[in-house]
Amino acid sequence: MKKFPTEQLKCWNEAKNLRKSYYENYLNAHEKGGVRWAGGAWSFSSIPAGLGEDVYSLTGEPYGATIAFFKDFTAKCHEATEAAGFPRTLCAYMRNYWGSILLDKYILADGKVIDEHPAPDFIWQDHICCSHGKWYQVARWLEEKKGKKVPMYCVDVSVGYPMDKPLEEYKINYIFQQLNDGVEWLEKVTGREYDDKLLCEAVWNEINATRLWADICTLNQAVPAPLDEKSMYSLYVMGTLMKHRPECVAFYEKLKAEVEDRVRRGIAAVANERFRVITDTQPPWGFLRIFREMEKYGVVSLGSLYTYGLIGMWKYRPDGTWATKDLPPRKPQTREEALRMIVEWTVDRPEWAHFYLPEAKTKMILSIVKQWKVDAVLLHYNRGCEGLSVHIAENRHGLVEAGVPVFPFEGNMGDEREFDLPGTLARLTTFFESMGLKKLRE
Amino acid sequence: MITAGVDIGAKYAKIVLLEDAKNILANANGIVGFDILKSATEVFQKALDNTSLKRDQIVHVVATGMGRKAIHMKPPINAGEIVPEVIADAKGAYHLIPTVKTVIDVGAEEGRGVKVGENGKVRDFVINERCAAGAGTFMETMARALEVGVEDMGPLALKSTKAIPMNAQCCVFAESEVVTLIHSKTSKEDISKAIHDAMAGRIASMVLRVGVEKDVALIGGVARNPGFLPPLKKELNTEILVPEHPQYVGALGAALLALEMEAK
Amino acid sequence: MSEKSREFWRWREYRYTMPDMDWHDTKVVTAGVDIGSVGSKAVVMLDGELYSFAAMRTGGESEETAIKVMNWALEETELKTENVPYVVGTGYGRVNVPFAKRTITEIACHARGAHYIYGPTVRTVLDIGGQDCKAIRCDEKGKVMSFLMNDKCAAGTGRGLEVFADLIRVPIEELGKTSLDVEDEPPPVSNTCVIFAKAESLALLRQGLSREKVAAAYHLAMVNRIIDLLTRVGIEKDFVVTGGVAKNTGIVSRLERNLGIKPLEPKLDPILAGAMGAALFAKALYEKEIGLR
Amino acid sequence: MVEEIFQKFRDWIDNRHEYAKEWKEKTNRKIIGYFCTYVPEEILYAADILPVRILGSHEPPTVTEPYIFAMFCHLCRDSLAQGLKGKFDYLDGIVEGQSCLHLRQTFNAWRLHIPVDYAYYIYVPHSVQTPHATPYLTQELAKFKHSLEEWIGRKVTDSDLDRGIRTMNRNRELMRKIYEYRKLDNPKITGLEAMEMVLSSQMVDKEEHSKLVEQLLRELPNRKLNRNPGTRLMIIGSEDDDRIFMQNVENLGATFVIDEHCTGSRYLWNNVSPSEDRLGAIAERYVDRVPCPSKDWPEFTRVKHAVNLAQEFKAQGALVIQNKFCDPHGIEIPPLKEALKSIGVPIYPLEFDVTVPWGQFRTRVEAFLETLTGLEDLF
Ligand SMILES: Nc1ncnc2c1ncn2[C@@H]1O[C@H](COP(=O)(O)OP(=O)(O)O)[C@@H](O)[C@H]1O
Ligand SMILES: Nc1ncnc2c1ncn2[C@@H]1O[C@H](COP(=O)(O)OP(=O)(O)O)[C@@H](O)[C@H]1O
Ligand code: SF4
Ligand code: SF4
Ligand code: SF4
Repeated sequence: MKKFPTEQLKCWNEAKNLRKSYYENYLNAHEKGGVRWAGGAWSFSSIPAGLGEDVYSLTGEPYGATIAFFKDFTAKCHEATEAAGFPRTLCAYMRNYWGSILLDKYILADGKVIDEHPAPDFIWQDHICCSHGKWYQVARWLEEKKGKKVPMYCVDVSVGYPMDKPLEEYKINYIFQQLNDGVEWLEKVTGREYDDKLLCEAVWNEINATRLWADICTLNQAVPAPLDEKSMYSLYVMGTLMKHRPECVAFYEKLKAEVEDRVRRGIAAVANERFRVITDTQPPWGFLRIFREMEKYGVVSLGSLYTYGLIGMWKYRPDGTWATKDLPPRKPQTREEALRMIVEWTVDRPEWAHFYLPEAKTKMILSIVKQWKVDAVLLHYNRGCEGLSVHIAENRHGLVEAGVPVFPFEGNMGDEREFDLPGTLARLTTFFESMGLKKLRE
Repeated sequence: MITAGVDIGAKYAKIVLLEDAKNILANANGIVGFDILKSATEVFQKALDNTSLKRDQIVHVVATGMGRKAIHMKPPINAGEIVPEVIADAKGAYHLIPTVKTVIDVGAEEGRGVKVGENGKVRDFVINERCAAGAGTFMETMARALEVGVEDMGPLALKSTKAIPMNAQCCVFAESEVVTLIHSKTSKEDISKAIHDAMAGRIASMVLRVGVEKDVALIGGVARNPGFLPPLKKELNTEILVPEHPQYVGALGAALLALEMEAK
Repeated sequence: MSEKSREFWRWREYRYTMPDMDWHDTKVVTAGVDIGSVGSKAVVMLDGELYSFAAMRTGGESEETAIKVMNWALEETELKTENVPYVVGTGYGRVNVPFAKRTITEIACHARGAHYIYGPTVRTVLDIGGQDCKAIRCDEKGKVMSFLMNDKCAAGTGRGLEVFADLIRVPIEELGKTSLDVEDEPPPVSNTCVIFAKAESLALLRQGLSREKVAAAYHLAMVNRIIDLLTRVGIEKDFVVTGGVAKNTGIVSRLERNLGIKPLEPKLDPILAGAMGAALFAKALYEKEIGLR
Repeated sequence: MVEEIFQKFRDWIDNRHEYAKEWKEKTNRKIIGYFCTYVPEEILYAADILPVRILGSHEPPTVTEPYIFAMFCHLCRDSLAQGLKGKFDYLDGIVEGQSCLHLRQTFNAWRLHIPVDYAYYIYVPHSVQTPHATPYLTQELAKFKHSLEEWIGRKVTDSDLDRGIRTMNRNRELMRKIYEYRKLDNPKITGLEAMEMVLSSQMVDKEEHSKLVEQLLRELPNRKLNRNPGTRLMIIGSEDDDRIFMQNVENLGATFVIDEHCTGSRYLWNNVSPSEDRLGAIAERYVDRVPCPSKDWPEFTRVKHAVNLAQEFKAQGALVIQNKFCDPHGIEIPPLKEALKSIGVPIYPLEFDVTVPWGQFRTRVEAFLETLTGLEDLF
């Protein structure tokens, strides 16, 4: 059996540290006179950047995932939200997040739990999934019960997806106008003066960071794959936390160079690579072990439309292949230009396509299957996230029709009560065996 | 060449002794007790006794089913290989019905749907997750609530033409719904039909995930229940074939795989 | 019965009449009949004092069961059902008590019964019966303020315990004690589904875990689910447990340990709480009917 | 006569598909199915198309597994099941007005797997609390109108739109007047009857329906309902067409005096204020109407509306119907509970699925009613 050389990622620790200080910076923002805000990982984070260099955010989904990673704390969060009367079928990240407020505790990236949940100075969110706006509306309601008034602004982006032709101007305009009002709103609620130059910087950073991530994902087309999905989870997260910040751009530049080097030298993520899969939607965070189990069969997961397309920005080339989206002709110079640019950049985020058109997502997954030389797709029917699970059965359908082997499994990215590890592993290994694979070692 | 297939399910162990992919020399089954290896050995011995064969005349044994690991490389059976149920199911069903494209296997605790490809290979499959409400145990629990034997459930159901929906999704609550139905003086025939309908609905919705392509075969212990077939046909809107000894199909598949492995 | 075919889930049925009470010199005789999904209970009261009772398993026909359990409760009393002027039916089969003048839900009856058994300080009543589990908050008068019931999944109910008792071959009455016979608590079984939990327990037994350990793992999982329900309704002292499962020490003492709140000790058989509550309602309603209040 | 009218509503619901087929035969016009009450029926009426609402049938939907993962609400699964089973085979097209993801999924599955001639998704804004929503929706509606015109092959004129607006306004207004009779100490209609009136209005030609409601309005004052109203209940939730549940609860000694459902009051509460800019006026109505919780942020305006309704209609308690897996409504239960509690109206939530286990629910509902009446304060 052929074995590829492997190596630890060199920038691994830097990734860890960046993530660690992100949560600390938010916590300690006030000590240095800074501002802190909360919102989703998809919110237009470059807009609040115009308030100054000392503005720190806490994005809800990665925070919810961090909670999910520490099972004792998650259990307490769920208990608290259920005690408050919320149904347990709701978005698991959202329930984790509310639980943290209800318990009045804050968890850091390393699992350290701190007393008192640091309330944001304002909420800056956008809305595409049923839960986005409601998530923070309730967060705000919960804060208010604790005596903290948190103003909230939420931008509606659910105007459709530009599949074959660009969105109509009035749709872009609707989002643009909301952002434009949002700038004034930010000034009002923080009492700060808004700096358009910082905005332009942030928008440009975001565009670069999201292109870089697509470049990095593209490198995984190599055989053997230089990265596996489990590691990518720790790397793409930078984009969900601070896609608009210079640190993010710098880190992705470094990472890209390292991965290019790995490809040149034939360094593999999984030494036994002989079967390549991709997944879909967030994994059950408390059970990343499944990836280790997969390796025992020589299976490497190269990523997913989720890890590639949530942060990475892509386009179709005329020949039908999928590639990094083109850089706009020049850096924005004015507020208007910056806002329009970021709206136009964002509306075709791949991870938004499936909300509207199942065909669009199937097409993207098929592109990945082809270009990344994928043997099978593991679809996580994720009970914790209706947003990413919407239309997933249609995607399965589309893939099967295209002749791609698919393994669907049920779980929940943030509520371990809904994930059956032994059962899933048993079915997963059955799947691998039905694909003619055998376990390599115990 | 004689091979054997052993299918150790959640409830029953089934054994098929096979000669050259043609002759089934013997089959036997028995309850899986606390000690899996012991139960399996007993059933295995029963099969041997039916033929006057000895263990060492059997060239290769392949095991499948939930308890397959317990006899993997363990004497006296010494199963040389273990395979998941869906692979054995597909193989066995394909052997009996070469035109089969979809196999539905309903056992004591698991229901499975398998799409069969060329030469009896698995193309796609689905197994029920989390809730036992769509398998044989469900029927057994309901039989107990009705105070009838599980073999009587099917014949009872066939006598009824009423459609009473069962609301509860859970085995145990369904039991209480059955109790409520008894309280409201619904006949055992109608209740039994309602139970079969509910179970067929659950199995159908699971199988539909992989899609139904003709020919369709129903195997596993529950296939012996004559009351289960009509509602399943109706739900899936298709003809369904049931081989003669549906409970042994997995074991037969294992024996066939044993032969293939030897041939290589 | 041979050991092999013994049904470990069958709990003992019983009846009792207070020896030193006489119905001839009472004003009001009332009864409460609680037809649960698993257990049927009848309680006869003389002027609001517990006089006679019976508890048996619910059969296939609940009307028949209601008649049977009532007759049994009256067996040594020379009373006939016709001599009891007001009977309240409660429980899952409450509409099937043919001689009941009125039905009241088991929620109100358990709160009322708990108030009777434990006194006016009771604020949280947890009723764990055969097929559901109810957390009830009540006031000093025994009036229900709010309540929650578990749903959909039968994990965490008496019936689940019965299935389990059969599996590990320990009589249901001793199951709780067996589960406490461990040095340290194993992790709970992970499947909440009764059927799969059974399979999981079997796998644990096959791995060589002792019966006690497996019982502990099962009880713990059940207690965790009950605590989920309790936290949702909000738990306040005094806290009491009623219903048949209140007699399972493995459940009750784990509740105490994991909640940090000790349930009050019952003075009367907690499986009767619902029927007692019904008999008390019967008394009040009867007195109102005949103009006594 | 009144009873006959209610019977007619009932018949319309029970025979909705036959009605639609006959209507089509008779008029030779098109029928469009819609999923959510955010579809502006005004425009469809203007185009001489009959809009009918697609709802489920409360049979366990096994046929949807291949298309919708089972963690989505039963309405969306059950609706699709009806389509897959061919119950709506008379539809010429389907239209959805954006609300929740659940129904969007149904729309897309329908578009992909059930033959229809026309499928259109209107991106109704979610941010109905911003001033930009109305102008945006106006343009979105213009695009929809244009697409309809291409499909039917004729222009929809201003006077067509006026007619559409009139038809819808009149029907809503009439039904609102009927609702007034639910405020009485002894309401003149039961909750079930009110539900059947509104449900049927979503299934038949509004002109025909309005005629009947008008007649009902004339005769209702003389109606004497021979029943004790018992406890005055409110029912709150998303879509709810479970008539058996309504009936069962009302048989336990209670009357639903008001609802907050999109198959009830939420559907008919607001009218279009006619103006020169017809599409603008329609857009305004859909932006300003009592919102679906999926669009109701950052302020909880629907919760406030529910509180007003409870007060106006003197509800003693409220049952909250939570369709399992429905996120928008589920999220609002605690704030709703708090707000209603503050005016002395306790709530009890019940989780609904395709079918309702009445056995289990009965105990809960009865016990809830017992807590409201205090069991005549016997102790
Ligand atoms: N004649 C029959 N009628 C009804 N059910 C039957 C009959 N024979 C077997 N079964 C059911 O089939 C199930 C066992 O099927 P089997 O495929 O052997 O399961 P497993 O492999 O999981 O042990 C049991 O639940 C049993 O009740
Ligand atoms: N002596 C006992 N020891 C332990 N558990 C018992 C005992 N008697 C009954 N039980 C438990 O109580 C349950 C029945 O409780 P009960 O309150 O009668 O339920 P229900 O009213 O819902 O029918 C049984 O399922 C059993 O688990
Ligand atoms: S359901 Fe999914 S997409 Fe929606 S808010 Fe939650 S994590 Fe995000
Ligand atoms: S619902 Fe019932 S059968 Fe299903 S998981 Fe729960 S206990 Fe098991
Ligand atoms: S019940 Fe909820 S999720 Fe379902 S269609 Fe209605 S709003 Fe959407």
